Amino acid sequence: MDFSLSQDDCRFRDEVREFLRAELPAELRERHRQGFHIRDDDHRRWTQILGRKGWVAPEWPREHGGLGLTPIQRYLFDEEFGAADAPTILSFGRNLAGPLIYTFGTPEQRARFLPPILAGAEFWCQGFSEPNAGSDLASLQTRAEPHGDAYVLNGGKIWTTEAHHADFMFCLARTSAEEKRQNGLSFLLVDMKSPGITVRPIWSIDGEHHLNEVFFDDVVVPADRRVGEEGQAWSYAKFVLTNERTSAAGLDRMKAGLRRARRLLVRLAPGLDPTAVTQFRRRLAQLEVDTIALEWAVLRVLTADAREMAGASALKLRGSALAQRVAELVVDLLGPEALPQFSDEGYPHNADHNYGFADPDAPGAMTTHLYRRALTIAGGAYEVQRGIVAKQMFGL
Amino acid sequence: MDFSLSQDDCRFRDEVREFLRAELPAELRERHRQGFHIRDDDHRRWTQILGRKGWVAPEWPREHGGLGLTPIQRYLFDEEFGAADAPTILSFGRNLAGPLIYTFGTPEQRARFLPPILAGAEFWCQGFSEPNAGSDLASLQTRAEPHGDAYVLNGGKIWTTEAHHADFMFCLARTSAEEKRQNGLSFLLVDMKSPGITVRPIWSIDGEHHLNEVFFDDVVVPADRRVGEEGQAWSYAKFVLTNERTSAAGLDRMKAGLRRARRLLVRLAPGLDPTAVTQFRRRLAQLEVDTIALEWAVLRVLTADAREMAGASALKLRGSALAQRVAELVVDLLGPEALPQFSDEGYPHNADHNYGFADPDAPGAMTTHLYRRALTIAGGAYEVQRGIVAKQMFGL
Amino acid sequence: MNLSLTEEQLLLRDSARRFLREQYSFDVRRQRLGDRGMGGELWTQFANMGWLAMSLDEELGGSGAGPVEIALLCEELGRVLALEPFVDSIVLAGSLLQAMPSTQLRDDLLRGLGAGEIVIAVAVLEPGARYAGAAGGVVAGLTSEGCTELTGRKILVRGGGEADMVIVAAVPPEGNPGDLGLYLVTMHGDSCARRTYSTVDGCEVADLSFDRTAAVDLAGGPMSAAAILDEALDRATVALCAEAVGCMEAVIELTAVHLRTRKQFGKTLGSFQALQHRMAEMHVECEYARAMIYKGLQSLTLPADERQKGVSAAKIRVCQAGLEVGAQGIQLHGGIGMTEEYPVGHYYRRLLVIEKTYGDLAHHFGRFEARSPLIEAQRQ
Amino acid sequence: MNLSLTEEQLLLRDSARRFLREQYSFDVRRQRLGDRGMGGELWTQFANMGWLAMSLDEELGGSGAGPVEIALLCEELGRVLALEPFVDSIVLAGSLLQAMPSTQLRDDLLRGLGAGEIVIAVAVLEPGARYAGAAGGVVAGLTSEGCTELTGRKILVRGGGEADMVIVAAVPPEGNPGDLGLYLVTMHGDSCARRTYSTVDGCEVADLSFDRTAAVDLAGGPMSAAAILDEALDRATVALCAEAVGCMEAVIELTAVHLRTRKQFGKTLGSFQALQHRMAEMHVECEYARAMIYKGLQSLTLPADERQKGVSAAKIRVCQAGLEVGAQGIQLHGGIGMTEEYPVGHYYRRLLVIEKTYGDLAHHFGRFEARSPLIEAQRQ
Repeated sequence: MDFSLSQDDCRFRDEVREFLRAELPAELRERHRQGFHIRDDDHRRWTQILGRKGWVAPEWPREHGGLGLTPIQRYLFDEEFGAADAPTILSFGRNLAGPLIYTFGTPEQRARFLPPILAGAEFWCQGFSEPNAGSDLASLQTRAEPHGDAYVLNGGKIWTTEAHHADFMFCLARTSAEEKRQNGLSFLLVDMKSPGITVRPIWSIDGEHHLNEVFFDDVVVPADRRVGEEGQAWSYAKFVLTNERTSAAGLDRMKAGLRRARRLLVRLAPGLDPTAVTQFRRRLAQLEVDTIALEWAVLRVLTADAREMAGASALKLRGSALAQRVAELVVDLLGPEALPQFSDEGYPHNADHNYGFADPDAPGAMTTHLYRRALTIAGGAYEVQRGIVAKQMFGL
Repeated sequence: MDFSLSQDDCRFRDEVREFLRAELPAELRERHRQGFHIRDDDHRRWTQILGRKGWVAPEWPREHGGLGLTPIQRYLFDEEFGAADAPTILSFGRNLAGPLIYTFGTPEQRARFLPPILAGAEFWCQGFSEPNAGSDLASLQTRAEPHGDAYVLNGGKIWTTEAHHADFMFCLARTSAEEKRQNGLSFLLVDMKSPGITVRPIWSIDGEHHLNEVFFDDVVVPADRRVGEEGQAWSYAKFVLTNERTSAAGLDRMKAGLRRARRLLVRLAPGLDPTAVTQFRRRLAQLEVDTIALEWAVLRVLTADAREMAGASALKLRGSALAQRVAELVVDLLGPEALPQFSDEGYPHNADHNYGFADPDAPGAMTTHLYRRALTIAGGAYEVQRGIVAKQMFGL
Repeated sequence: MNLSLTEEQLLLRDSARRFLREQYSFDVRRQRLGDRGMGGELWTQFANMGWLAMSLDEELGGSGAGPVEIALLCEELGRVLALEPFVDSIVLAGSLLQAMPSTQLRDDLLRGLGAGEIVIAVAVLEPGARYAGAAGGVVAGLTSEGCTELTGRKILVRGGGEADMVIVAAVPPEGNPGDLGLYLVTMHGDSCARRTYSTVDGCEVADLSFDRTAAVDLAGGPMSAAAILDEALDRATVALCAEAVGCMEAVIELTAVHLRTRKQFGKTLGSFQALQHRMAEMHVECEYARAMIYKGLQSLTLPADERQKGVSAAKIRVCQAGLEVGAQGIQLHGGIGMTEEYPVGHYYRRLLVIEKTYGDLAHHFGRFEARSPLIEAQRQ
Repeated sequence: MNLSLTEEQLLLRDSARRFLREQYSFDVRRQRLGDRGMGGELWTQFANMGWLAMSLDEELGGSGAGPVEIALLCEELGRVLALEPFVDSIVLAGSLLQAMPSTQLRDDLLRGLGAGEIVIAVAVLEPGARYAGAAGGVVAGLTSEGCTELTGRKILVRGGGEADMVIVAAVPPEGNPGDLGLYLVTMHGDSCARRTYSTVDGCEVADLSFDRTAAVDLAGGPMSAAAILDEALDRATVALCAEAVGCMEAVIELTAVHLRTRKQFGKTLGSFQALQHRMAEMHVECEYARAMIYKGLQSLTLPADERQKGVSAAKIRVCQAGLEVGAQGIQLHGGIGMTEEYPVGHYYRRLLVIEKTYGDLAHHFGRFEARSPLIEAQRQ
């Protein structure tokens, strides 16, 4: 057992830190620190900056254009992003589409799709959930019928984050009507500019537009855009999702939230009732302790033979609830000044929306709190994760 | 809507208060205040004191020997007992056997059994749970087979509180093998001195003996000791249990616990870290607030047409968990000094066990904490109560 | 003691529920989110229903109803998420004025308020002062002619955007921060700069900047202005708690329907035991919140110290239940619960705002504890 | 960084688990609850297994193992609820002595400790002083000949009933309450009055009353006695946390078996979703507690401030998990879980005692917060 970082790892960490200090645009940092989602143009710009350094997906294997980071290096890389309030790259290309394609795709698919992800030139969205499926992916109904050298796609997806900005979707579709449930699903790489695709915005309760409903109406997808074998997508999806299990913990998000809460508490303490300070301090301490536990659970998954652990589910269960509690603490620290509907678009550029009274930490705090309600729903609801743990660990 | 007490009610309350001040033996009060269970001899003595005043079951109808208290008067009566640290009368005779017998029993049964309950001359235990039934009473298997003018009882009961002291048991037994589940059960009044009854003590985790296993081996119960009709006991049991729904809240127990916690916190505060005082104070405040909510939920059930409320279950769910949290707070306030295994028998009479160092509030605190784990198990476990609420309120 | 509702009270509740169900559907509300403001048709209808004058004496055009009736109505307003500032403008402003000695001005204001002819807002909060009403953010001064004028800024004034009058808590002339007076400002073009915006629940609020703005000192009765404000806020708090219970009821109803109809993994959601239990917990939470409304109402009949303690206890327990029920409502709905187009998230946001209105949990815990000091417990 | 166990560590864990499973069944333990004390056969076997000397240097008869090996062993001791005061007598007393400069006395004590030939207890707690080790309850004085003697009372001394030696924290001669020295008392007939009793987990403790009892001052190295005690307590705390994780594992195992076999309402308990989810939560809690053992072990390699903060964080999180897992274990067992004859309640009681040993939650939260003061957060 070794608790220290190797010299190589320290050097790498310092390099990331220095790069972010030098290259992260200040206004992007500030928006991210406030808790607003990254805007599409900012995301493209930032991804391209990282692309030039080769750091869009540094954990990818070298033969596919990554740096082949060790798990602990990737952990350090992400940690530095969090500490610098640097937006992370959206995971759809980096963590899902990329690994899917380099693991199961053809050489042609790799050549076509991997470089633009790494360069920040093309962006992806994920086509999993459907209106009648929720957490039950096995009941997907979007159909892809073979038609000559192509599939014809009909049906729809829902809760599709960033579909309105994405260039491609990796889409789970039913290619066989005979087989039931999880069998008969295939992965298709769908060009979002294809005729027959309609993207309808879904405004969420934070007052923002991240989510979409996507409709397929006779969308033609060339057969060579199918990843791997027909009908095998369920196992590919499980592999890919497992691959990013430690990011389900959302450790960097948590640490950034704790820094924000601490900063606020320090600043507000003089004006607060002393017992309130003591109470907030204790809530913060509890969350700090819980975050340390999450961090060491992640480190254990990364570096130890932790076969007993129901991996992703355990991390996601605690990580998602913890992120909600951190966001709630920030809002509670702000008190009534957290209540205005701060406009994402308006802040901080539009003076008309720049509420003069507001605490400098107020914008984005409530938005974050509200949007994080989704953390225990999306990607397999809390209830589903508990069921997975009970089944994996105890056969119940 | 009227929030005040009538003059009659105030007078009655004052009378109870004065009686308890004058008649409650000091050492009994002290033992009860510490949280130890009442001893059998103390219980008999105290019940007889109350019996002389006619106050063993003052809420019983006048024609059956009670005072016919209104619900709010009964509430005040119990409240005064709590406030005076007076042990309450065990509920088996007062709340269960008595109402069962005066509602469904024959005139002969009433004449035979009610007066000794009211005089504190005979005590009862409840024969519901069985080794393989737990919270699922419908699966009871103890059989009572008709044999001439009697039933022959075979089987056994478990978790039978005070069976080792009781004179009689009201026992749910299966009188028909043909009917399934809740049908075919009858109520028998079983003399605990009957040949064929064996009582085995079950020591519980607080180091005490309250619980027992009771075995029936060809126990003869005269047919005229069956209450009501054969096979109808399930509906009688439900009626009787509903009858005491507000006592499931355990309000007086909670208030006594809060007084104890407050007393401790006041006394210990000077020696504690100020942040610890603030934290304990907040835990106490939360419990005080929750107890107020419980109290007004009880008052609502008692005096309003609260048909929406899933009555007993809602009160029991919150009341039991709250009582656990109160006991835990008392233990936490005591810190390491709560840890010794204080002997019930030894305290405070046996100097050898009178740990010189201990905080005067320490004995009984841990015992109470441990025994209260049973509150969310006994009488329909927490999980069962939630199921009842979901079914009653939402048909789920 | 009797906690049953009278026939009249049941009638009020049922007629309010029927009216609002018909007139204030979720679609109507969504439209109103667009065209902000309360001066419209619905406010007039509220007046016609007699709601605005409800608690006024008969000679002021009211029916002399009390806090129980107010709570019943507020629960129904919560059930439909009404955007109108009923609690702020009618309960809070009304209670303030009613607590003052009768004068021509006061009686005219109350009559106008009850008739829906004038809108009165109450300005308490100041930047960086949390819930303190007179932290020094607005101070009153005297002109050389002896007239009162206000200078400073108030924030998050519900209904402040279109109020005709605003009652402002401020530090009195020569006073220190913490000293509190109540002042009436008539709003017109140059009274003060006002900026309106909405809070996350879609309700409209305003920031008001006074700069030597003419005002009328409302003090002068046997009670201090601070005591008047404190009691009026307690009345408003109980009404707000009732509104929260209405929100919770609506969330529970929506969620139960969802669980009964929505299928997943081949079964209705309602057949999953874990979700049944969650539903049961939501119901029980709401029942305890409802019990706390009774405690709050009873507290309004008690002396100040006991009143404050009881109302804070009610606010704490109701808001804790509200946050839990609202969050679970979203959780049990899954994705749809996260959307703007579905009601459950709107209820959650309203419950979030309610928790931070008239004092948040931290504030009320502090207030509760201060009124229940740590001294050796005596038999009450 | 690498959190995998080495082959040797796995071997240690497996052999300990096998040995204890065979030698320390629940029935054996129940017998031992009757005939109290650790001087018996099992303690000798612990010595023969090399456990008592494990962390000593080779020249003292040990194998130079570190906190990781100690934690592995303690987890196994927790799994069987071993009654022996391994953590107090070996980890705490051993660490205290090891931190002191080598002298003949110290080396002899360590050798004897490791061989199981002498039993050493550590006396820290005083009546009414919570976790303070030198609140003034025991003070050291000097005789006219310059010899040290102790007067006062210590409580809840684990293993104190049969200890040959006791290391006592006390206020030094001429010191003030809070100043701390460490003193060695050799126990014989008239050293001090000792009264033994058990805590609710069945472990034996003693109160010790000193009255001008002869003692040896153990100070004298570069570290202060307070710093030595603090670090030794942190080592013992991490070991105790590992014991707690062993308890939790055992509770979870028992509960899973119960859910798989016990039937109610015509189905096995394990088929009820609500209970499955509870079981999942217990597992996840235990996994996070286990993660905190790694944090605790890492903290022991850090400078004092960081060590204290990390160990307190570990103690907090592990104990919170332990109380939750223990209570749920009883709940899921139902009635049988409440009985003395079934193991799950014994685990719960041990977990309760662990929470209040070497500082309870309140103590460690205070310590954690004090080492992470509220100043503007800097990039670490």
